[in-house]
Amino acid sequence: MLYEHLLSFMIFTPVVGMLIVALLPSSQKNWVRWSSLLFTFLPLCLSGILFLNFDQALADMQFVEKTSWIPTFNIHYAVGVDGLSITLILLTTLLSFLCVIASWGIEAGLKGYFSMFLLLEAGMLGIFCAFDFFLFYIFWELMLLPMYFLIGIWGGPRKEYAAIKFFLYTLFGSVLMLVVMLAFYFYSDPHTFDLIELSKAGILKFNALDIFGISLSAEQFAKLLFIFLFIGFAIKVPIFPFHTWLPLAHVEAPTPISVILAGILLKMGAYGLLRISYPILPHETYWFSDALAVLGLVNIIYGALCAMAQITLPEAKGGNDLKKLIAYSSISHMGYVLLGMSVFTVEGIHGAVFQMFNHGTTTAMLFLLVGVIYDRVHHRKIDGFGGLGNVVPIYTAFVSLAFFASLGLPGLSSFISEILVFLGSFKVYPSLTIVATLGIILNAAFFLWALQKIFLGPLNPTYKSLKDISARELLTLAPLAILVIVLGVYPMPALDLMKSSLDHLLTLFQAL
Amino acid sequence: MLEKVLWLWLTPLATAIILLFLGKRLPRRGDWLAVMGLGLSLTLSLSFLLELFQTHTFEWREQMAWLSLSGLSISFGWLIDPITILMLCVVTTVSFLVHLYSTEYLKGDPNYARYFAYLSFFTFSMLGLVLVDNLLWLYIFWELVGLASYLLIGFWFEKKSASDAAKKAFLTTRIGDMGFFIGIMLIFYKTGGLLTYDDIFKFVAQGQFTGEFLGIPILTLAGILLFLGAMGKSAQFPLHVWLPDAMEGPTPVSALIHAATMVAAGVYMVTRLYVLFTPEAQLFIAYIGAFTAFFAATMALTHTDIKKVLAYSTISQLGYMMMGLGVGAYVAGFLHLVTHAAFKACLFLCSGSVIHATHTQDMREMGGLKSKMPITFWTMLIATLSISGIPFFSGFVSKDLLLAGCLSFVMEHPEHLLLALFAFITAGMTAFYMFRLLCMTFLMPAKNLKVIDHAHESPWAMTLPLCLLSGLSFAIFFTGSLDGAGLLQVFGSWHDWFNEVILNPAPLDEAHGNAHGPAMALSLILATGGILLSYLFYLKKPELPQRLAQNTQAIYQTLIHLYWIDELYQKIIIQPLLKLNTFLADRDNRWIDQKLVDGWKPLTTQTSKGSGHFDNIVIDETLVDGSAVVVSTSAIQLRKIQTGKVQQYVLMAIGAFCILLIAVYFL
Amino acid sequence: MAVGLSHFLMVSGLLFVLGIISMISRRNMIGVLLGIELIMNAAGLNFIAFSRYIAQDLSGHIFTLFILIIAASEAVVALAIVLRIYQNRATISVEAVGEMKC
Amino acid sequence: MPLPELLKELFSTWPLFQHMPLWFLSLGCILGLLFLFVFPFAGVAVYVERKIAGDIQARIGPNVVGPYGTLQWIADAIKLLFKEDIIPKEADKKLFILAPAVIFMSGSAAFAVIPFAEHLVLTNLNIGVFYLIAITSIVTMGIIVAGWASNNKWSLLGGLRSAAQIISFEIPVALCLMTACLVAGSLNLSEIIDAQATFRWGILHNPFMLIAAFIYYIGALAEVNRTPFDIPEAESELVSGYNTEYSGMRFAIFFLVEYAECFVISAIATTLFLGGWHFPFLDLSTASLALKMPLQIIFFMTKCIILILIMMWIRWTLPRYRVDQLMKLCWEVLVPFSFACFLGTAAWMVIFGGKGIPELIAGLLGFGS
Amino acid sequence: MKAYDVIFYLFALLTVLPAIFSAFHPNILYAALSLFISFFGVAGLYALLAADFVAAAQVLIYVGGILILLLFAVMLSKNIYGATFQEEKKKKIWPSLLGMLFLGVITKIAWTTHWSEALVDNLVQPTTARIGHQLLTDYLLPFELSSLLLLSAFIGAITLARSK
Repeated sequence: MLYEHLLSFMIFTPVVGMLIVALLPSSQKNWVRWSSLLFTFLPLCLSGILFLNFDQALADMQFVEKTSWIPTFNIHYAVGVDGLSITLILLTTLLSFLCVIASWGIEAGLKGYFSMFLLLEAGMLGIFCAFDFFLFYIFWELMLLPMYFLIGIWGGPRKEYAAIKFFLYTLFGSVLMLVVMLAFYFYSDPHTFDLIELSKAGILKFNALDIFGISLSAEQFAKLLFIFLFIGFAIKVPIFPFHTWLPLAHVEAPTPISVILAGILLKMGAYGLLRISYPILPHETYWFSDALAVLGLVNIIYGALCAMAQITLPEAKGGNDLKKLIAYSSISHMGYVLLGMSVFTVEGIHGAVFQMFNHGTTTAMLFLLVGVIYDRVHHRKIDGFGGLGNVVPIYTAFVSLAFFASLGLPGLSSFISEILVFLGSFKVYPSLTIVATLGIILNAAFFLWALQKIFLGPLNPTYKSLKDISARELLTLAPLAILVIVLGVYPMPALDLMKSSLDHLLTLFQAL
Repeated sequence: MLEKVLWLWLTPLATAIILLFLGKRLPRRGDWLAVMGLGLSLTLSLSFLLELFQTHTFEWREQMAWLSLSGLSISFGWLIDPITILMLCVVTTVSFLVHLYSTEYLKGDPNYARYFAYLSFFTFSMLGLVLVDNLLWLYIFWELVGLASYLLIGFWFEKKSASDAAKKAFLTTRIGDMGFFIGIMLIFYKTGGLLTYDDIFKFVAQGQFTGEFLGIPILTLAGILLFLGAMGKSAQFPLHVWLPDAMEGPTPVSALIHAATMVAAGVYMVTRLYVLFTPEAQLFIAYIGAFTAFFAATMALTHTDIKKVLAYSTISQLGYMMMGLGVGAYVAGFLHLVTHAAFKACLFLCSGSVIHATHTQDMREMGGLKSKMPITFWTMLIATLSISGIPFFSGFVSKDLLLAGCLSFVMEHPEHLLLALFAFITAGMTAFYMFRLLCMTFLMPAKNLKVIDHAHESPWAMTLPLCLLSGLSFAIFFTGSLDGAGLLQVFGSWHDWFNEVILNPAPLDEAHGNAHGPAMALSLILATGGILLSYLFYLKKPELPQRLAQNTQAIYQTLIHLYWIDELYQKIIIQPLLKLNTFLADRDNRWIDQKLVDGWKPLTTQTSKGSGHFDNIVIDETLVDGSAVVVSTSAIQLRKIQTGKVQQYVLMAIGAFCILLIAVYFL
Repeated sequence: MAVGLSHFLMVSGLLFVLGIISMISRRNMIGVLLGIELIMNAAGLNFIAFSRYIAQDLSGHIFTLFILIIAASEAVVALAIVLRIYQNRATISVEAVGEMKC
Repeated sequence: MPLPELLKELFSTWPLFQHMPLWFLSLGCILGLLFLFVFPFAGVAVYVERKIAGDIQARIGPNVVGPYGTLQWIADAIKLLFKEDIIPKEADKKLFILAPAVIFMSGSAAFAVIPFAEHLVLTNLNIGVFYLIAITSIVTMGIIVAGWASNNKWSLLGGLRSAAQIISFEIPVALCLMTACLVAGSLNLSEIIDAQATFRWGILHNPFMLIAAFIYYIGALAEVNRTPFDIPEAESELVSGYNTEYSGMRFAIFFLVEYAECFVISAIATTLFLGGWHFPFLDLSTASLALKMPLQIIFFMTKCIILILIMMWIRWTLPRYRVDQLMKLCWEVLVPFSFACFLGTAAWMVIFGGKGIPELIAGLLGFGS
Repeated sequence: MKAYDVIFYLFALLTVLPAIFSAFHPNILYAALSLFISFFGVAGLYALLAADFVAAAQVLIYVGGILILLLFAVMLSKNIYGATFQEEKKKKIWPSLLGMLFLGVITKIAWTTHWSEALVDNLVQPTTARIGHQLLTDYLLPFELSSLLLLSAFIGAITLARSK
């Protein structure tokens, strides 16, 4: 029972939790907190079971549950997990659990917050588990709604603007995705939404057609669909120039939500590309890969430069915000994912997927750490600190760890993924990769600079008696720190999980 | 064997971790732990050395799987051969002595335990760098060493200059590292996924490494790229700027990292990968090295900060080594690394001792310390003699060999005369500025009595390392004959051992032999000249330097401002970059976000406004509200029926029902 | 003329009409309720009669039972309302409670 | 076979009976039952009650008329019959007259289905139990109307109280009766008795039935307004409740119906819980009618009379409940318990396949069937 | 005229006459009490139509329950002391006319429609068990819903009637 429906249990436990939390009396704040914790801990345990029982040798979906849902349209409730998604599922459950701990201090609208949060977790898990396009789409939208409220209600000063921007952006993307979904359905024979079916050769056949008087050949139509799908996912990644919602949303969202945004939501775009565009439209993906690599490069460099500007740009011009810096660094780091994905080499794709996971852990740490300091001093101005190193040594240690992990220091997990991406992409785009390595320097530059501004140098006397990290905050950070170090030293536990599936994915492109 | 290596290697890591987490709770904050840990590593390294002496050859390797994907497997492996053993000894010896020295030097610092943790961590990384057998891991430890350097330079981070220096060090070396990394990728790509030294060497030896890029052979390109890493780490022009600033760190750190070990990593790397460097690449190395040597020496001439002078000297000496490697005299280059490690560490530690005593780094405030700090003076003198290349001291051995190599190379390729020119002038300048330092610190009459009064000799934990290191500055420990330097043959029965130590020593050809005599003579003359000149300038006629400076204001200012290189970098790299950042971020906000994305807003708002108007006027007000008006007027009439009396309703309902029934049944 | 369905229907129709008259013409709310009860009885009688004569099964019985149930609950609630109105206004005239008209 | 048909069959050879319509026979039976049984029974019961009251209160009781006062009840009846029939001036005359009639009607209608013996029943209704419940509830109507028509506030209050009480207690009583019907699997009283043949008495069927029997008895006491539930006619509070203004024959009818009702509830209890006319281990099914009927009548009446005597005993022993206590007892104790009994019995029927404890024991011991 | 017919007319009169009385008598109490008799008549008609269970239920619920409640309400909603139950006169002409019209229509329909009626005597058999069975099978949902209805009516009535 448990093993047969493991994924469903995992996806819907938070929903149950949401109902329970919603039914609790709102005056019992601790009940709400503890039950939310319980209902994020359960999926964590279930994902642990999943991890232990996952067969690394298999490339196909495992723990598959497939039942007919809307038979008229051949829609299934189909969930399963393979090497591509398992790391992200583990990341999701872990981060959700940690974020509940990090949300302990929230007082206003606690019940609503946690209900939304649990719904969000269900949506995220659903996205990573679903392999029916329709179900995927449902979860995609399901995740959107709580996120909108979480940013829009519990966010910072410009929360409404940020939330609406986030929502509209993503909705725009998902509308394009919807078009593609319908196209897949109607051009597949037999009509199906099943992603695995669709990826089989010969199922999907496009015809030439006219759209608004422009006649498209079948190939052009497929390319158009790819671009639609790409934009849908690119917004989530986010890929330049669809990235502008990100700094805003990250900055305005409350800490745990920034963590989820950066740690998991950004991965959905790349995941979607790998899950849907790659297997189903391999030719078009291959055709587009040059552009993808260039966009990856732009992301890397552009994100890093914009992040660095947060230190130089005065506050009045929208700079000087630590969270924004991290947000832009996320853009930069997602660029590595794109670069790795674009080359179809073993190293590249492993590096990309592993980078998704690593970015999840490191950026989560970063946002949590920003939250820690924000809770204490209620601002995030990079210039507003100074010399905290001796006042809050443990905090400093964690920030340093997170910063160094982000800038790709060897021995920490991001290094492995970045190096894999570079090794992979160098084979295909040597000169582009060389330019991309600039990103490493730029990353190092702004992270170290920020580190210096905040922790080094003479102590800002305002913060003479700043409290160091608390046990609860330590609890949220320590697991991530351990993951970052352990996977940095020995990455195989993570790479082994994804190996078979990614190799299988690559076979699609070997002929091209 | 593996156990031994692991003990040797991991003990510092273990002590680092223990000290980091528990340091504050251990007695004496755990410095003994670090020292003892290093002692263990030192003992083990020395045991390897002894074994090497006995067997004359040594080679041990071990590999284990680390990262394997389909078609890619990167292993982790150790390679121990004579070079490794020598490096291990250098690293552990200096590190041990520095640890010992630091127990006194850093006494009472609030972050004492953390300091030792960092130091041990550095040692661990450096040992790793030396031990590994593969390029990727070399890169990994390369970076970790950089991290340790960053942490240690910025150890006193409350000083803004220290944190600036740390950042600068990290970033500058990282620029070099990117070259290194690209080089690795190039090799990885060209060799089809090989990373282990041996595999790559084999691949190159088989001549499979082909291809050109912009007319340059790929191998050359790869060599130059790899050398870029060395340039960063070993502070070669133009990436040398970080090293003088790095003197902001505690002096023992400078001795360990920025004199003896980390900066020598570049030299080690070039030696280790010597096979990969094509003649063209070597020439590049030689030029960079020679120029750096000369260039740094000139800057050392005028500086008055005791540590900065030493730092420029280090850069200069490293340039020497690079030059040696570049001209083919890699034995000499590497030997110079070893000897330099000893005497430069000694010099730094001495300067540390002085700083510890006087609490200043400005030489102009010192003077007359000879009587106050005799041990420091004498050990420093020995080290200075050694660096100046005076016979019987270790520096003479290696430097002489280097110059000979250079000279023979120039004799063979006269078009590269510049190399020799740089090399020999630098030799003279080295002697001059080193003795200048010695004179200003110890011999000149005291200028600032306040500073001098409190000065006293340092405790044993500081002087013992000085003594040991100065002892190692004697030639005796390094003399083999190294080609009939007959004078030296009287020392030691350890004939030629150094030659054996180095992997496949290049046969000293005829030219080299021929060059040896002149080189030695020339360098001796230049060194003596330098010493005498400094004697003249600083002891005999102390007003001379002042006058000289005034007379050659342009040169003097250039030197004092270090050729305005920092300012130049600021102008041409950093400022534009920052401007670009700001511009981009601003545009990101104003153009992409507000124009490109939010720009859709007017369109949509106008459209929606239009449709809103339409909706409002045509549909809503006319159609919908119109029907509402119809309904409401009729309703006003009809509501009169609604009396609020239920019974009337029933009456009407039944009546209506009757009518309905009648209609259905009877009509 | 033998008694048949039509006779029962006539009885039921009479009951219904009387119920309607009672409902319309009474000023007392309880009187209105009495009328409603009469109407319900008429309906029940119809059901049983049809069930007996036409359907020949028990569905009519069951419907009548449900009518009884509905009548009971209606009476209970209606009387509670009446009592409450009486307590509040000291009258139970139907015409006294017309506030809900617009 | 109900009594009229039995009579017709028995006396089919008699010319008088041959052409007599069945309804005429039934009418005769009814009248016979009333005059030969109900009226005398009520009178005797009054005498017995007075005697018992005397015994309980350590006095002699009626002892003047006849030997040991045994003819007292006849004297009383004669007195009541000849007393002046007073109708209060302000009373609602029509209703004042109607009320006793209604009460009498429902009280006597209950006798229609009581099976005194196997064929000694006026009509063998399929829904006998249900009929009983329905018909006895009409008494309330009479009481209310009587209270109202008297135009006396005590009477009205008594009537209202009575109505409230009866309606309330109808629920546990009906539920307990349903419980018994559940066990027997029928609403027909004769069939219910058959189901309890010889030793399988309903009260012994399962523990819930035992409780149900007690609840029924208590509830029934309240329904007939007997002490300790005689609030509607509480003399000390309401003078005499709804019948204060009545006198003469009409008063006699109230009195009579009260005792008749006592008999009816005892008969119901006997029928549903105590095995009716059965006596343990005495199987009369094959005996001749002449032997069977007297014996069955004797068994049935004995059980009824014991129950009636218990009522009298209770009446003179226990004090009266207060109104709120009474309602509380009903809604908070009897109703939940009767529900529990109903569900418990249902569960028992499912679990033990409808077998009761006596049957189970018999099965274990290996006798009975 | 068969006994069946006689009984029918008897019960029909018993039903209709009190109903007329109830509809037109100005005294509400009399109206209620006459309704009592009318309900008995309906129960008799039910019995005549072989609906014994429903007949008993009719008596139990209407007479024993609803009517008594009505009487309660009548009594509780009048000033007990000295008030009359006489209503002010209200014109009953319109309702009566309407009623006559309606009755006419109904009569016309009842008599002119050709009912495919058939009186099957074998249906005269105990209905209780079958009703019970049907209630718990075919009509389970309405049955349960009706219990819900009763419960809510119960609670609603208590809430409404309880004095604040």
